[in-house]
Amino acid sequence: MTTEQLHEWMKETYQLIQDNKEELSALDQEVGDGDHGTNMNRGFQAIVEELPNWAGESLATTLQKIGMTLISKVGGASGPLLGTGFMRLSTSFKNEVNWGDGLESASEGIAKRGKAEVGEATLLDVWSAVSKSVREHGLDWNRVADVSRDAMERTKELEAKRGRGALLGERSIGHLDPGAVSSDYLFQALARVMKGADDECRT
Amino acid sequence: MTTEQLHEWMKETYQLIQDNKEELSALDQEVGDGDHGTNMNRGFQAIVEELPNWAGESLATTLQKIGMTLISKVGGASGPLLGTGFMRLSTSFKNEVNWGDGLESASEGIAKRGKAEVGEATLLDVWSAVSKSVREHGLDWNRVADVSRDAMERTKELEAKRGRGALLGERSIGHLDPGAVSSDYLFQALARVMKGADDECRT
Amino acid sequence: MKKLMNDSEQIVEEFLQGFITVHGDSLTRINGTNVITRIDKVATKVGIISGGGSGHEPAHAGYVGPGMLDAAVAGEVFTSPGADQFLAAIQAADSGSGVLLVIKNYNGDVMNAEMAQEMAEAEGIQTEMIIVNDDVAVDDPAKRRGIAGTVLVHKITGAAAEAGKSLAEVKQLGEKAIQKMRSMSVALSACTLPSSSKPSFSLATDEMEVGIGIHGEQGMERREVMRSAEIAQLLTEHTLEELDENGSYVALINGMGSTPLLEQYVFAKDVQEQLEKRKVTLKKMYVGDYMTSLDMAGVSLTLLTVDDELLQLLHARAKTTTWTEAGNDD
Amino acid sequence: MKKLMNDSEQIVEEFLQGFITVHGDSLTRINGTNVITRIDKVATKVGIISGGGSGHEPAHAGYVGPGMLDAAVAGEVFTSPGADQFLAAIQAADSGSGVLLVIKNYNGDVMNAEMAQEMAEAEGIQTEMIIVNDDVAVDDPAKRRGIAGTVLVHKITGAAAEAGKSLAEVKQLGEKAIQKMRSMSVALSACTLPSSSKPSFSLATDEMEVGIGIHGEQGMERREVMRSAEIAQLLTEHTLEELDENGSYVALINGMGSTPLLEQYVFAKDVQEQLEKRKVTLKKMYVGDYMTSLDMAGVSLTLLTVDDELLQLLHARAKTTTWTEAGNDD
Ligand SMILES: Nc1ncnc2c1ncn2[C@@H]1O[C@H](COP(=O)(O)OP(=O)(O)O)[C@@H](O)[C@H]1O
Ligand SMILES: Nc1ncnc2c1ncn2[C@@H]1O[C@H](COP(=O)(O)OP(=O)(O)O)[C@@H](O)[C@H]1O
Ligand SMILES: [Mg+2]
Ligand SMILES: [Mg+2]
Ligand SMILES: [Mg+2]
Ligand SMILES: [Mg+2]
Repeated sequence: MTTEQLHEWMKETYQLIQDNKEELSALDQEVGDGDHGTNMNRGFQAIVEELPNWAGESLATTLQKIGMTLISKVGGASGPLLGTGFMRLSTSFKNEVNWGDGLESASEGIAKRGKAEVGEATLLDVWSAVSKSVREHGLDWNRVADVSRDAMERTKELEAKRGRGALLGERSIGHLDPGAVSSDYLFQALARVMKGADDECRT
Repeated sequence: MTTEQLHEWMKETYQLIQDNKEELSALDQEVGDGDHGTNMNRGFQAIVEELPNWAGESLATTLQKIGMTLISKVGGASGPLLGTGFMRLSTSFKNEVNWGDGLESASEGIAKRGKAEVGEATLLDVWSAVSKSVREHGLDWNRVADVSRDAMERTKELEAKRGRGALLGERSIGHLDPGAVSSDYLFQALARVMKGADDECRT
Repeated sequence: MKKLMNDSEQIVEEFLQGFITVHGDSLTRINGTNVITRIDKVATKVGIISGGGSGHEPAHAGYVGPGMLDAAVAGEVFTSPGADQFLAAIQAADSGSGVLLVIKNYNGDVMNAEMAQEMAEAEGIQTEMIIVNDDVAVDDPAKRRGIAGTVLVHKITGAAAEAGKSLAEVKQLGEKAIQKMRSMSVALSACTLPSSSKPSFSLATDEMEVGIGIHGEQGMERREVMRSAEIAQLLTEHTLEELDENGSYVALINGMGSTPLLEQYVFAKDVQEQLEKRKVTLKKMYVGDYMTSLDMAGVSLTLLTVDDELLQLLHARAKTTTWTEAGNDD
Repeated sequence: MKKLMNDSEQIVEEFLQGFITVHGDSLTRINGTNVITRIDKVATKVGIISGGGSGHEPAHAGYVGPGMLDAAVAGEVFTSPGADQFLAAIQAADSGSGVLLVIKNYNGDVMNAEMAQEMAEAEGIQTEMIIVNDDVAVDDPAKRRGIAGTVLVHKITGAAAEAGKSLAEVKQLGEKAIQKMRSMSVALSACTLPSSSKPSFSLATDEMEVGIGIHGEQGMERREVMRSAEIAQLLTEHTLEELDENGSYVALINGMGSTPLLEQYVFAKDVQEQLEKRKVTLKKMYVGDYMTSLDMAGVSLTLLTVDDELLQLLHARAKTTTWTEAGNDD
């Protein structure tokens, strides 16, 4: 991934979040406190606004700045979790861009920060599924998009065990996890950007 | 008037107020703060409950206790005004029951306490009209009832100059004054009780 | 609007019982009345009393204590207490130096307080009354209502009495404050009386009422809801109009009941900016629910022109359940 | 619900500006952050900080001052502040004796505070954290939310720190209070987020929600609205269940935002009667809006088992914009 692609990734993600802000908050109103869309929008807006200032920075430094911005601007539960994910990517990509290692480290960081496990109907489910898929099947961006979507959709059938949704117990079943939905946007955007790059290379 | 008739007067008045409590408050909501029905009901309920304890008392003492109860229990603006009216009746009836003198003194007391004049769309309009009619035409209870009703109805066309209605200025025109309506109940009840007595005497 | 209560007719009675349950260490209720008074009555000082209808809590019981009121009377909701209640408060507050009645300008309050004064004079208790009419939403000063500014008058007269001033002096200070003080309110939503299930008036979702009274009495105009900064401009203009342009001010921002503190402080910032724009010196700002209208949403602004004398009285030591001030010796 | 504001996205920023406009004589905002801290930093004492999402005012900024918090962080409405904000508060509160973080048990608050702790440790600042989870509406103690009882923990740890106790001792006292404290709430109406025009949930006119969270999170059950005395019984039963039956108690009755004081004191009386019926000793009751949920109508009850040590800390001197206590030397 080039820093240009990273910038693209952030812009595409912001676009998806902006377009679906109300829906994310509505989902969060069902299982949480109704601010997830606002939180994510605030965070990615700040990132996209900062991008020009980060123009000359390395990939690792940019990822680190993205992580810090998410921690600082998103707040709530999703801020420290996504922030940790990007900080871990940054550390991992310092020497070499290896998505398998980077996503695994990010997922582990999120799990540790959230004291969460896979299957608890959180954004971790999406990160972890993508990480596993890349580890097992390599960088197939179409597969990444599918795997991400599947993991996101599966949170509907699961009982939430972390975050505010956990307070609902079984009543959380039947609701998509808002954090899983926004993380899916992140990977849909990543897949699109990286696929575009692949296509360009192929031509 | 006998003390029995006075007791009857109070009970009939309470009945009218109780039946029209919501309406009195609704009228007060239009020009004031919406509590006139509750206030009057609280006061006359207390009087009717006390009546048995006042059984042996003279007319003047009973009127005085009624006045004190109104002052204490009705509160608001109508309490001290009606209380003053009954205190004045009490003083006036100490030696002789002269309705002309009594009602005049009561009206004057109300005007003084309220710093009010006739025609300002308050309960004084009703008291004063009745007082004048008795002075001019003697104890014709049918006339008392008519005069009271007319005075009450006229408050609809007048601009309120005292009480909360005065805050509305011209906007108070078109609304009955709640205090005038409840004082009309008082005189309708009085006329009915006294007419009944007259009829009994005639048979 | 649902209410946390048992019986609308007993709500004031139960409030008073609760109030004494909670604050019985320093306050007491005079038997058979709705009067709250201090346990530690001061031997010789002018007594200060206030009161009126309930539904404005913490007014008035919340201001009883050293440095403010000696007694407060609670009427039924939005209904002036009877003269006998005011009399009981006067008796409780009197220690031989006379009693000042701080009364808001409503016909009922004034009449009942006047009757109580007459009864007290008959008992040989010296009394004086000052009538607060700070609400500039009403044009005619004689008809102007007393609203949140009343609390500043409690503080000023209470401090003056505590400092040992005479009845005449305390009265004069209270009148000075009243003359130099103006208030005005807006409502964003109506209040609901405990005895009723409907709101006392109705505002459309995009409407507000400018110049509302603390009992939901109609205001100056009903108009499209404005932003906080615009409301601050409107209220600042109206309240400043009759006050000294070059004076120093104290501002009291009063929540009407269900306006969150979060919003009240936003409004405080907007008021400060308005005053700054007009080059007015702001000495002190108070923000909070000082005189409410049950669950009404809205806010009032009170501006008081202060000199060193008034400022010192405002800052003087006070210890009530709502307003505490460490004083200058702290 | 109409809001007194200018821009929902700027409401916390403007609140903080207003807060400092009003209380700038004793409090200050750390540049570039949402941290409110004391101007007169104490040279050596354990620092106490708290914070979380906004919309709970006067929590948390209202509790900053001598005898309570050294700094408070304000997140966006109902959203935990980021770790960098908590770090700034820790830095502001540290005077070399370490800093205690009083955190309510929400995933976001805990995670951000933990990250801040890690950052602070890297800077050589010693920190400890206590997690308040007083809400018995949730069965699993690990998932229990922190609600109004948190304010009592501010008071107790704040007083202990002021008295010169070590970080370990202050932490231990805070944990003792948390162990001995339970709370529960009811909502009569929902709150509306500034960014939204609809209420966060909806209750029919005859419904109430038992066990509501301070962000409008679903409670235990939705049922027909009850009288104050019945609600008092329900909440007393639930909160007492896990506490010492023969203990002495302090009760905190907390208005959720738009419940008038008039009603809160009625409820206080009803709670007192419930405790009396159970022969429980009530040492002290606090009533008021301590930790709100924007404009939600409702109330929470907190019961804390106290011994002489905790009671003395509760009564110790404090001077914040919301909670002042003259202390024992007054
Ligand atoms: N402990 C946790 N571990 C993993 N993910 C979590 C955890 N707590 C919350 N989340 C995720 O965060 C999302 C909620 O984020 P957000 O609404 O922004 O924060 P908050 O819950 O503080 O309001 C949830 O949908 C869930 O995916
Ligand atoms: N100054 C006054 N003089 C004469 N009547 C008055 C005066 N003020 C009020 N009233 C009467 O009192 C009535 C209102 O009584 P009520 O609603 O019980 O008291 P309040 O206005 O204090 O709520 C008015 O309708 C009017 O008739
Ligand atoms: Mg959320
Ligand atoms: Mg009325
Ligand atoms: Mg009234
Ligand atoms: Mg949140």
